[in-house]
Amino acid sequence: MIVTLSIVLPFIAAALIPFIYRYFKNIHLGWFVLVVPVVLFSFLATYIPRVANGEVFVKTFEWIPSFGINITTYLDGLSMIFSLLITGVGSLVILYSIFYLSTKESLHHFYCYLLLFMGAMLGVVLSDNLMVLYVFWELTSVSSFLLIAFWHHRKASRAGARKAMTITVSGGVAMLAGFLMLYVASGTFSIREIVANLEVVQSSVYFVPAMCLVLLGAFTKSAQFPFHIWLPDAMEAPTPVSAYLHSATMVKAGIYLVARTTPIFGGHEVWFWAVSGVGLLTLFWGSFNAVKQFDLKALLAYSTISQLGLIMCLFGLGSAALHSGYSTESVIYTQATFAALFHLINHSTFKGALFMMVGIVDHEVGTRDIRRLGGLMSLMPFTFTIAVIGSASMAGLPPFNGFLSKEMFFTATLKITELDLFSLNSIGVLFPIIAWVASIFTFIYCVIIVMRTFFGKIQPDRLEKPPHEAPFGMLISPYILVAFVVGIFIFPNVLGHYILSPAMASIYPMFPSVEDMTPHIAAWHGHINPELIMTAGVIIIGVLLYRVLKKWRPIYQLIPPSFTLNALYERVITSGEDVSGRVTNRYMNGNLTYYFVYIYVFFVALLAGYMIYADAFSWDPSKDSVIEPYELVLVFVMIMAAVAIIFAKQRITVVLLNGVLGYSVAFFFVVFRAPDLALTQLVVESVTTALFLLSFKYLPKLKNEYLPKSWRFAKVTISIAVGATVTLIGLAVMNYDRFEPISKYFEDSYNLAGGQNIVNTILGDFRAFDTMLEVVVLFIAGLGIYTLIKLKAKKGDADVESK
Amino acid sequence: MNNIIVLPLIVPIITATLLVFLNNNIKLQRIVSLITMIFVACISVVLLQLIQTEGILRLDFSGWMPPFGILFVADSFSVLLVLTASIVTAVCLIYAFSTIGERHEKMYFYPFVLFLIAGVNGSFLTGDIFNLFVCFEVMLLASYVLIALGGGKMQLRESIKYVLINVVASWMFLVALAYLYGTLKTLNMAHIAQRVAEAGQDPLLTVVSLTFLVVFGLKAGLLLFFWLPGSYSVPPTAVQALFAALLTKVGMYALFRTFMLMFPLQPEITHTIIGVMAGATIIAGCMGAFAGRDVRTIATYNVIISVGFILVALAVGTEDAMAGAVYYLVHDMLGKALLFLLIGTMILVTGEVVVKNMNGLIRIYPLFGWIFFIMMCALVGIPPLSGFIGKVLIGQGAIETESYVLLALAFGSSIIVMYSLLRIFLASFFGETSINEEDKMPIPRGAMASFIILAIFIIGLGVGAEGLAVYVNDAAYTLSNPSVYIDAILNTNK
Amino acid sequence: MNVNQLIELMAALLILVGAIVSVISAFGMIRLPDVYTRSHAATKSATLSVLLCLFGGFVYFWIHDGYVSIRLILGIIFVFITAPVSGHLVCRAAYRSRVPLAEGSGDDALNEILFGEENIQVKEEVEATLKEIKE
Amino acid sequence: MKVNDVILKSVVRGVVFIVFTLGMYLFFAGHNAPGGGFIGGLVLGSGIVLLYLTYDIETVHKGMPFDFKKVAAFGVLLATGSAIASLFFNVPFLTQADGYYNLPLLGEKHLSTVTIFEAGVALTVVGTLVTIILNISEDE
Amino acid sequence: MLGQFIINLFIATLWFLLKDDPMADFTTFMSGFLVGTLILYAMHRFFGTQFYLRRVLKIIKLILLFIQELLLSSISVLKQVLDPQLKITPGIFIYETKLRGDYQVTALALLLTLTPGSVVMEVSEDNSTFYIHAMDIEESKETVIRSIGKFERAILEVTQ
Amino acid sequence: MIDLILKAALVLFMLAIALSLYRVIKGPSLPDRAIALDTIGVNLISAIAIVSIVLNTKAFLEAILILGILAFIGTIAFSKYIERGVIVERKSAD
Amino acid sequence: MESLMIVLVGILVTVATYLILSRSVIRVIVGTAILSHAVHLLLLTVGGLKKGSVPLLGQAAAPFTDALPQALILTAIVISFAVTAFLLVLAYRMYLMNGTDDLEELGGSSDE
Ligand code: NA
Ligand code: NA
Repeated sequence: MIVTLSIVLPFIAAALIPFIYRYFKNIHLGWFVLVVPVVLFSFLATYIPRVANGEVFVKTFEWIPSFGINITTYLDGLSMIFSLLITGVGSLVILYSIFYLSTKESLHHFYCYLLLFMGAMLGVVLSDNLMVLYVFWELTSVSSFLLIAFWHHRKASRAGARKAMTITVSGGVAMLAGFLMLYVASGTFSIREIVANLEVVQSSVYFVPAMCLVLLGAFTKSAQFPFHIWLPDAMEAPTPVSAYLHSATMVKAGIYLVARTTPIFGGHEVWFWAVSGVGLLTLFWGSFNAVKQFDLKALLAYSTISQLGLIMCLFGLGSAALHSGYSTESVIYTQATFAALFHLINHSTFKGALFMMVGIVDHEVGTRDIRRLGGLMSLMPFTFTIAVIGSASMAGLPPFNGFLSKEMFFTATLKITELDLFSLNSIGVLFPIIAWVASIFTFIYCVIIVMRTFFGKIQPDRLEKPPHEAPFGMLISPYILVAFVVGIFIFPNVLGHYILSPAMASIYPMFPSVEDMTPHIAAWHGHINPELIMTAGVIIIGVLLYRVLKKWRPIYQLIPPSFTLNALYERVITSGEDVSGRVTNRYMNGNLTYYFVYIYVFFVALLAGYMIYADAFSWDPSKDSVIEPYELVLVFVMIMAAVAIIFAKQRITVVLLNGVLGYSVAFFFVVFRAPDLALTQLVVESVTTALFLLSFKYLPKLKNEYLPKSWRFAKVTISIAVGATVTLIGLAVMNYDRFEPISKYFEDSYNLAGGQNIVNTILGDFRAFDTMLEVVVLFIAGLGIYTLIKLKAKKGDADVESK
Repeated sequence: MNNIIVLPLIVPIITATLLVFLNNNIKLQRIVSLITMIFVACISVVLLQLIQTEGILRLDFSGWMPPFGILFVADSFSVLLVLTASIVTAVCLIYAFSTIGERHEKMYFYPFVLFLIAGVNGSFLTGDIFNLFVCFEVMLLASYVLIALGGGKMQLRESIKYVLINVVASWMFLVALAYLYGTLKTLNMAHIAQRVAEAGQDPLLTVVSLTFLVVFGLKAGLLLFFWLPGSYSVPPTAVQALFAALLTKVGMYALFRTFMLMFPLQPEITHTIIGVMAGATIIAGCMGAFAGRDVRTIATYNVIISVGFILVALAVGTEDAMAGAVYYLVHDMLGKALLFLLIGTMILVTGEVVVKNMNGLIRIYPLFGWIFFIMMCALVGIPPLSGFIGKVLIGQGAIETESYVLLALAFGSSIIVMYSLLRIFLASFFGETSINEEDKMPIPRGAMASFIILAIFIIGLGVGAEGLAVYVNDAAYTLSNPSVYIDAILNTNK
Repeated sequence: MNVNQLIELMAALLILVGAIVSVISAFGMIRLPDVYTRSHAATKSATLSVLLCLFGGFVYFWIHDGYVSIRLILGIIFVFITAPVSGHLVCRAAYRSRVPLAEGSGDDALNEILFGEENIQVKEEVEATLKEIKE
Repeated sequence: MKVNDVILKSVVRGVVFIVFTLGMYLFFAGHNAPGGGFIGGLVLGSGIVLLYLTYDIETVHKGMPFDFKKVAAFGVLLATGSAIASLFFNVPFLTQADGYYNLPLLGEKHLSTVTIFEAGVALTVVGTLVTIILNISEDE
Repeated sequence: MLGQFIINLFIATLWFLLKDDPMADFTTFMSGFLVGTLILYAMHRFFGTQFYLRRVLKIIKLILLFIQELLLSSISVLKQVLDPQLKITPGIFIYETKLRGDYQVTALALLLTLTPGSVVMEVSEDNSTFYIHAMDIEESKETVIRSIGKFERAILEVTQ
Repeated sequence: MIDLILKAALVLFMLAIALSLYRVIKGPSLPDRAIALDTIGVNLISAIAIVSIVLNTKAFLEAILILGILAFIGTIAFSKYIERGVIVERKSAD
Repeated sequence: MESLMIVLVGILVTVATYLILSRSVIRVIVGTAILSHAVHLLLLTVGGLKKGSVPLLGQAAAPFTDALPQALILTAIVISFAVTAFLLVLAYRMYLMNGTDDLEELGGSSDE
């Protein structure tokens, strides 16, 4: 219940924002907002011990029970990590934002979106029902969109927002499809229930497709290669947002999803390769690209991508443990997962700090371009400290928490090569190699952050403002984070025991012993192990490469700008738009004749096509009534008249010939015993002809229609095809006499309806409703004609609405 | 005997006719027409309740037993659509009050709208295939007039195309009816279903059903949507919204009835063809929406996309998909009406139609902008708004039948929907403002009211989806079990 | 063959005569040189044929069924009265729309009275119109 | 020389009564013989059109000062009204009542609400037909 | 006179129609006609003219004249049509009539139109002059002018 | 016998219609076409009368009268169209 | 006769389709008019031709020809008349406003 409230609280707060904003103009809105995450964090923190004891908190509220969609909140170890991150980092970010954003900004929008996001994010991690999870998932995309576009007067903000929304929502849609497959396979939307009945899901045809689709959702959200391209553009958002959404929380929703669904999919080869492979690739690609960035925030964005790849990769490696079920051997591989969770937290701390640092720099000097920065160390010593600690941790140096998790990462990559599974013993060696290379790049860009910003010469003329240290308030949050960076290094096992272990239990619910899966974290293992050597190598080679950065930087130019993923994305979009536009304009050219051609071609292709395919044609003239000679002559007259219409050059001839046809039809009504029809047809035909004549006063004369030969041929072909189709089906229909007509009933019309004219009793009684509506049709037409003529637009009569 | 069933058709007709005598009293016309629509909506609610307690209701006109007479049949599916149509119409009327202008109002605007809705409601309710044709014609005639109302140059140009295509479509309908009567010798839909079942839907009957597919495909904009973009962009906004909400829905309704009730026995042929058509429709709609630069173009192609989307459900044909289709139909009527009202208002206040020529509207019209945003999210299917549950259920159906291509197209289309609407939102609502606060043209109150009402419905339908679930499930059950319908018509003696 | 049958046969023959007259007059419609002469064929012979036919029918029903059809009588009267009016109207219209008399026609007493003053001025116009009508 | 329509006018003056009578006849005959509201209405409408053709709008309007679109609307009301009357008698919509009534002067007559319905149909047809033709003719 | 006859005719028709009896036949109509005649006779003084039946004979005579002309003219047209030579000289000529009343002029015009080889094309505004198209102007002009006097007399007899 | 005669007559009437159709198609002038159409109408009257006899029904006798009326109205309309371009005049000419 | 009628219907439809594919609105409208003739004949034919007498109880003896298609055609005739009338007026109003009745010239998307 209270867990549920923690989802609802941010939404309620968001709803109250406008009122608070209106009545407390003098106080920074952030102070009110800050209450929410702080309260939630403290409250969640009280649950830590119980969750650590393996308790879970479940509560269900019915939403759409008819379709199995209920709001089930579920707090376990995994949710706990994320909830704490969301509320904890959330508190710090809001605190930071109070100093970062001036009251001139439309804060009520900002905090409203931020609270929406917070609620949505909590919803994602606390929901058990896949559909509800999806609801909140999309809501995070939407609120992220709004936050990125916060300064929507800037074109780049809008573009970034659009890209982020497009990619993440696309992924979300794929994920939805995956969830639905899980539902169809398992019959439930509840993750717990699915996990409880794994065999059903795993044996269904939907298993692998569902897995891939869910991963698509996770990868897009967590900015995994090649979907990462939205994240650098999302840096257009205010820095607190970048720190919060695009580094600490939202992008980790994908990670959460992978962790959450590991019990379902983990252990499958596809899952292993997809998650760890994509993670590894992302790790490398992000770090490699971070080095070339000039904008500090862009650098951090690529760094985030890289780090997310690292975590993802670890989850992939950890899933191998599930392949063969629980055993002492398989437990070893769970350590990768443990490392993932550990790094997840570490990353939030140092990356949050770094983002805030960049925000401070940006805020105080007005630029984030490292080519314009430099020498700020003496002017901004506190900020410098943050940068050094954060970067060092990110680079994987002791005595910071990043060192610990990075070591564990190396361990995991090395371990995995020993596994005799998924052909890992051959190509598995790529894992440690790529991980190591990526770490070198990571090291380099960490050095860049510190050196280029704080060392070297200061260039005051290239800065927007004279640099000075940030106000105290802005430093609080990063310092708290930095404290964690250091604190976790010192007391990693507290975290391991209370936070990480319970989460391990959630990821490996079928593994009985949590203790086995909780390794002892230590900075020094008492001997020099390969991981340590790798780290040393990273530092040495990193420093070397940084020194000669200018020499090898041109390799980034080797990939022409038009070949980057971003360019590819843009090109797909623009050429997609271009092609779509051209295709659409080509066939939707406004020319009615073309439309008719499409319709007729479809008509013929479908009906004649199926007639032939199904061999439905049959013809039996033996049951036909006799043909009298005069009927034959009349048929001949009609055909002549009809054909003559085509060649008629004067409109009056056309109309008169149509009249001939109409009169002939009337005569057929006579011959075929339909007196009422004959009467009506005669009058209607005459009136129609009269109407033609009347309107000819306003219509132009017929022109000779020049037609190219091919077009004329096409017209003739289509016309004959349509006529032939109608005839073919008609003949077959005539030969179909399985049923008695219902009209026998009407032959008792005198007794039933008191009339001797059967047709008239049908019209006036049996089917009087048709007649009534037909009268209405006639009336509408009459009134419509009156309106068209009498109430027409006058020249210069400007319409309110027309443009 | 349930005379109440005929009220959604007859009341609008009678009030429309009466309004012809009151042409100069515009205020009275407004009030009467609005009250009529509210009344019809109330009647639909009552009917919906009645159906839950008494099962499918029918009204045999003049008391002639089916299959001989004409009858109206009210099941959850049809009445839900009637209800939504009435609500949408009422809202569009409210919008029209403040925007359409006296000149249009004196052109019998309200009577024509009422005739339109009468035709629409009749099409939903009728249980007789020929009467369906007649109801279509009532609706079409009214739409012919409404599209040309005002007689602008472009309007007339597009309306003649619209009318001509529909005349050909109506002709095809009659051809289909001729084939139908030539083979099955009956017109009552339940009786048709019964006879088709009796004959085992042999190839010729399938041909007949395909003829109907062409006809209703044309009306629904299923693949044969060529009439739609032009004709949806020229009439006054309120009319555009009505068209977008109602016209294609009637065709879709007829398709559901044709292939779920009357000719359901050759799904591997008919439903496959529908699936291909729906897929192609989605693709074409997406291309149009993707490339669109004119707000109206984007909106109309969005209509086409949703047609394909909903008919994926028909192609899939499972009970889940039916439920999804019903939800989505209701959602789409509300959502598309709102989309067109909003877009029309954008054009009204800026005088521009191209996305990039409008900027920063949200600064001047914040509420307007946010409603657009909500509408956009709803049309994309972002939960918990109205498009969500329908999308989920249709997707579920597609998965159950392993129709992955359709699933991909349907779900993929929502990305294009989002992209295209996002284009409008980002370019026109966000960005710098080009209009001064002083020069701004106020959005009429009535227009705002109509947006808010629709937005509330859209949110309500999403959040409160459970509220409709009983009816939707009933509708889906009836759709996927034709015998329920047939029994209610032919095997009971009331 | 009794008297009734004989009368019925006579009626049928009357109809046949009407049919023959009709064909001949239709043939006249093709053969005669201009619209005015053709209108003679239409207004007179065709009218005669229909009157013969209707009268035949009237007699037939009277004799065969003892049924005196007012509708047929009315029809006869109607055609009888209106046919010449039709002829008159069409000829007048033709003339006023300047459909020329056939080549080799004799006097044209109407030309001067109707078009006298305009004849010269609008001669070219007339020719244009004629062209259009004739194409 | 001005057109002298004396022949046409004189003949039409007589002929138009035949047309009207036929129209009325067809209207009433419909239930048992060919005819009915539609055809009756069409013929009556044709008769009015004949008058318009022969004379002119002003002249005819003097003789028949109706707003024909309201005539049509009235027709629709009559047709729908006769149908909706059934609602008040708790019988299915559109149920027609009929019976034999002894009327003064006319003797025993078969009267049916169908006749009211058909009258509505006929009026609509007449009204619409004339509205259409008049409006097109008057357009400029 | 014509008025009286038409009224009588309508009374008869009404009578016939009001019978609305499947057995109704010509005798019903005749009885209606008879009733009408009686009514009219009783009232003919109100019309200020003589009782119309007196004219009936003359009318019948006129009608016979009509029929005769129709037959003759048709035969002449048919002859011309079937003549392989087709030797005709069509043309338009003028005829000045003594008649003035609308109905008189109309009746004459109808008769003339039914006359062999002639169609009345125009009537002058004062109803005085007929412009007649002749199939073969040589032959028709004589025929027409010969018979026209006969027609005028017959019409006058009926209408005065 | 009678039946044969009647059917022969019907064929003849249809032939007459066919011939008139030629005039409708060929023209050359509008009045030609109008007359031809009128003739077709008149011939149809006869044809309907004959069919009524052949089918031995009185159901089509109204059609005869109606066709007569319509042919007449049609001819008036055509000739006015030809003569004045207007079928229904707003005001009387005088 | 039935087969012949169906063929006739097919020919009428062919002609109508050809006309509908014309550029001139007048031809297209005439095309639709012919379409309706064709479909009325089709409806009549599927009910069976000459299979019974005129459906008037008083005047003929059973079997009667199928009356239901006749009633349907009657409705269809009236509706098609209403539509044609409206269409004609619309066509000429359109012509007066747009200055052309050529569908090709009337092309162009609504975006202009
Ligand atoms: Na729509
Ligand atoms: Na038509």
